[in-house]
Amino acid sequence: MEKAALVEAIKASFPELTPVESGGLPEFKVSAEAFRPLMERLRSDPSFAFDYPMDMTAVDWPDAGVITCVYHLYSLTHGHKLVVKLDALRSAPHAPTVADLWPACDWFEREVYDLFGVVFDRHPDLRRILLTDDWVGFPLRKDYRDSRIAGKTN
Amino acid sequence: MRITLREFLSRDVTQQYPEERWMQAERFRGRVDMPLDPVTGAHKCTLCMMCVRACPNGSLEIVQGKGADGKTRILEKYIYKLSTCTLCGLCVEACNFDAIRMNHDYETATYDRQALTLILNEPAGPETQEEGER
Amino acid sequence: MTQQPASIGAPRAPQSKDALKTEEYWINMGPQHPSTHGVLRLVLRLDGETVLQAVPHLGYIHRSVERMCEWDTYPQITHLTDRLDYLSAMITNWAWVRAVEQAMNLEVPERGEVLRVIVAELNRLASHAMWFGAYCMDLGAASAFFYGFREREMVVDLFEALCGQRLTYHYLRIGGVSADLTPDFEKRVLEICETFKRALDEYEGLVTKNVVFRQRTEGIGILTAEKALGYGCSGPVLRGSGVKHDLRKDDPYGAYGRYQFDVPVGSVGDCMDRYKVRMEEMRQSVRILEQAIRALPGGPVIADVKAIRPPKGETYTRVETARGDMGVYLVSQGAAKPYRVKFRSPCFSNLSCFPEIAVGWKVADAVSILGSLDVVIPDIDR
Amino acid sequence: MISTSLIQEFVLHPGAVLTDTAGPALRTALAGFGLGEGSYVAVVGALCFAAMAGFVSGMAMVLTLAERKVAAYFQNRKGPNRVGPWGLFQPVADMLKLLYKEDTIPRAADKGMFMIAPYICAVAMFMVLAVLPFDKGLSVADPPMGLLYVTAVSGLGVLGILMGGWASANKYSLLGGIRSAAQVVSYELSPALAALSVALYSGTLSLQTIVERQADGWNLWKLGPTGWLAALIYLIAGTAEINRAPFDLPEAESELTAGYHTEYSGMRFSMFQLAEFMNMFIIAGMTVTLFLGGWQAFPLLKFLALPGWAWFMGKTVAAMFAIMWFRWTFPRVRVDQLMHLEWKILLPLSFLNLAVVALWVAAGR
Repeated sequence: MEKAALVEAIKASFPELTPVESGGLPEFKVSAEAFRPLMERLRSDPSFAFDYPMDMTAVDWPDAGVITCVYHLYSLTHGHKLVVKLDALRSAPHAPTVADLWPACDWFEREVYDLFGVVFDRHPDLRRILLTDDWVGFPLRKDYRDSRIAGKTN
Repeated sequence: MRITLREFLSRDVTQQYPEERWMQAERFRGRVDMPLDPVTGAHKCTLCMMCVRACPNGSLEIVQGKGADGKTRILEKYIYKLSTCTLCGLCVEACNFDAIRMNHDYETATYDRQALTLILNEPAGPETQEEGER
Repeated sequence: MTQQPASIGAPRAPQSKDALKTEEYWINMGPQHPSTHGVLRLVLRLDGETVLQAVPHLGYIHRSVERMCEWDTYPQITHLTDRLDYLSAMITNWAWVRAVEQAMNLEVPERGEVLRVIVAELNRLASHAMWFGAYCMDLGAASAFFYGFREREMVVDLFEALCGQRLTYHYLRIGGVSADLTPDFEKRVLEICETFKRALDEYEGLVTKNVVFRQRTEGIGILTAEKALGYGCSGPVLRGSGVKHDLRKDDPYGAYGRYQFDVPVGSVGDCMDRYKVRMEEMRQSVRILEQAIRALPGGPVIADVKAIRPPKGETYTRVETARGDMGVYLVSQGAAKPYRVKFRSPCFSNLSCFPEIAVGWKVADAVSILGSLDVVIPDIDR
Repeated sequence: MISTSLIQEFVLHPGAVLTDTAGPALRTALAGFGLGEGSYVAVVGALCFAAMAGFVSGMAMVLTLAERKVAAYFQNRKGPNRVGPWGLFQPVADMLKLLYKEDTIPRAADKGMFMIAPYICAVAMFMVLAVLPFDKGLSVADPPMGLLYVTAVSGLGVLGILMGGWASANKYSLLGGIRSAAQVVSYELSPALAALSVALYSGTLSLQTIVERQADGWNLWKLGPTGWLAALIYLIAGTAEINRAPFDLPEAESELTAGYHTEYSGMRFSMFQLAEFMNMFIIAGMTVTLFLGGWQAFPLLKFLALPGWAWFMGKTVAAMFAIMWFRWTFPRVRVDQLMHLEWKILLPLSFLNLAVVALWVAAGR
């Protein structure tokens, strides 16, 4: 259904959520407590039917001291997309897992853990997926420095 | 079975490499190379550094020197590191003076790494092909 | 070998008391293995020949392209995307270029859009021809590999004439394409279409109707529609399981709206369905190419855009590559370089369903299933 | 004493010349030295082994080149053409390479078995080759129960493969070895039964007499449809017995890298290759002997008056081309499908075929 209708429908069942005003896809920033119930609702409720996890990644905001986990969801039946964002403190980044709702997120979350260091609670098999198990540091964080990278570092 | 027999009898499509050479297409992007301007006989590079900025892999470097009259800047060395170049062609696009181009040289393997760092602006330049036989 | 935690895996069949005492053992399929199409390491727990558990290890070719994007300016990143899914480099270029155009809502001239469609479909043909060869080689029919490559060679030669490279094309630019068509381009494309039609019939006869091939693919590695969606599979893998989802139709972009083509869909979701979907897709690509070549609009091929500096904000765009939908999540702070870029790789999710659907099958089937998923490893590791 | 007519006679009927003139001449020469019958047998044995070794190495070199050339033309490419004209010296180059290449033995390998394995394969192959009737009387030995001997000995080859697979201490080789054990053992049955139906029809087990009995027409036609079925079963099961595609599971490139001979290199690897190529020659030779009239001439082309062994070699080359043709057309079968094909399809068929032939023979043709 249309972006505005979707935003209204979600706000109806989750009044405390405030949609983020941006030109692109409908977006919600969610607190850690409200995250799981929202995701379960989005997954199971036939009016939303977000059955296809398009993408799940993270963005590091060092000056805001936070790592934002970004979930892009898509519903094949209705054809609408939704962005859900969850902030995790940079000092000890934690986020609830959704691997049980969408098996694809199992590997997405492992990649975010591997490159950003966000620990996903109750994740079935949280291990590094791309780097070697004994790798030190999280490369995609803005403050990651590695002497071996020749030339450019910023 | 019938089909493989038909293939067995049809002519083969392979090319005997060292003897039969593949004629590259006109726009083939081989190694970056700085030809001599047929009119003036010199290089067309004006040290505007556009190509150095456009290169995503930092494989271009320009060493500037003093001209005969001590003031004008002239091109001392146009260093091209083929080892880090990904042949993307952005430098040639960025150059407004058509000073560099990508020639048809694809056999650029060498035995030592130093030979991959080429100085493009020597008059002869490393076996640059003449303007005609591009 | 560290004991692998069994996230997904079947326990061994219960041993009856007087049965032959057998042990299970771990076997390393990769990173150097003829049928992993690259540096993918699959650790298999076998009981005899049956796979009880598969644990993929990725990252052998991880170059952190996403970090490199934070160092380069927007135009410079386009050539990086060639190296992601190198078999459909044109389409991965398009994914990146489309993201930046959407961020700057830049208008691409009509001829540029049509050229992109033509080049993307040609690339899909070449990629599926390569996959066909590799899949037959995985199953043992080595000569079909050469037939697949013979067809692919025609498309690659055409790309060389068009943009100068045979694999890492870097042909698309932000705002359009880098060069207009060569004079004999249309003739060669029609030639390719004819050859592919004849070649596809030949492949059908040689492989599809072959009893041994059907035995090795039918009913093997069943991926149900619900599981495929859950694992985020896309492209021929998802369509093989019966889900009619093709971005060129469901999330239309570029000039695809002008052309009639249908989306082949499998039924059961086994290797044969995925095989048939890809073969049918080749035919559809030929159909699109014929329609596109006959109605080539004139005009410029690239919008003249001076400073490429998307405003502050973020976009998420998707494109249908030969292996599935490739998404680009672009976060920009208004600078000349992007703040954060995430490439959603189709092969990453297509492979994530492998540990579940490979359980219970023989080693030879694991090879067949992996081949039918058609994964490209640099696209997984990025 | 060696007149040109003798040589010309030797070319035309080598078998007869050997038994009538050369044999007695050798016996008298030995008697001259006071050596009895025992030494005569020893000398003949040595000579035969030398002849066979020469033939085998020559044939192996030709076959390696032929296999690669035929494979290449099936795949629209040229095959080896760099070493010598049309790649003729390629086998020599391969041989030299294999001779000079270092014979690596994996550290964890079971040394004894690792070293013996390839030679067992080669020995098995030599033993079967001894019985093949190249021409009338031209086979090293012609035991009265030749067919039984062939079926029994060809099972020996699998020992070498199994030992090779087990000894190289590599999981993939082990898998390859075990697979080949299951495959060769189970694919002994149907070719034996198919050959039995031929033996039943021609009334003897000795290969030479089987071929002689086909003078008035090949078994393929004389046996009618059962002949066709038996020939087909023999060829299919034979290809499986020598681990060649589409049943090449023991050395499946795309699954087990190179199966049982992954860890082998140098001389030992060439032994395995030698055994594999000669096995192909043997299966082709046996099919020709049993069904296509061995060294009998084509009934229609009798006027060509070619020597017997030329007919035999010609037909065997054709049969080998068919075996190679299988390889480059069909994908590989899976292990359980392989077993299913043998036990549930080929075996019942060959039993049925045998029964029909038995009834037909009993009813007196």
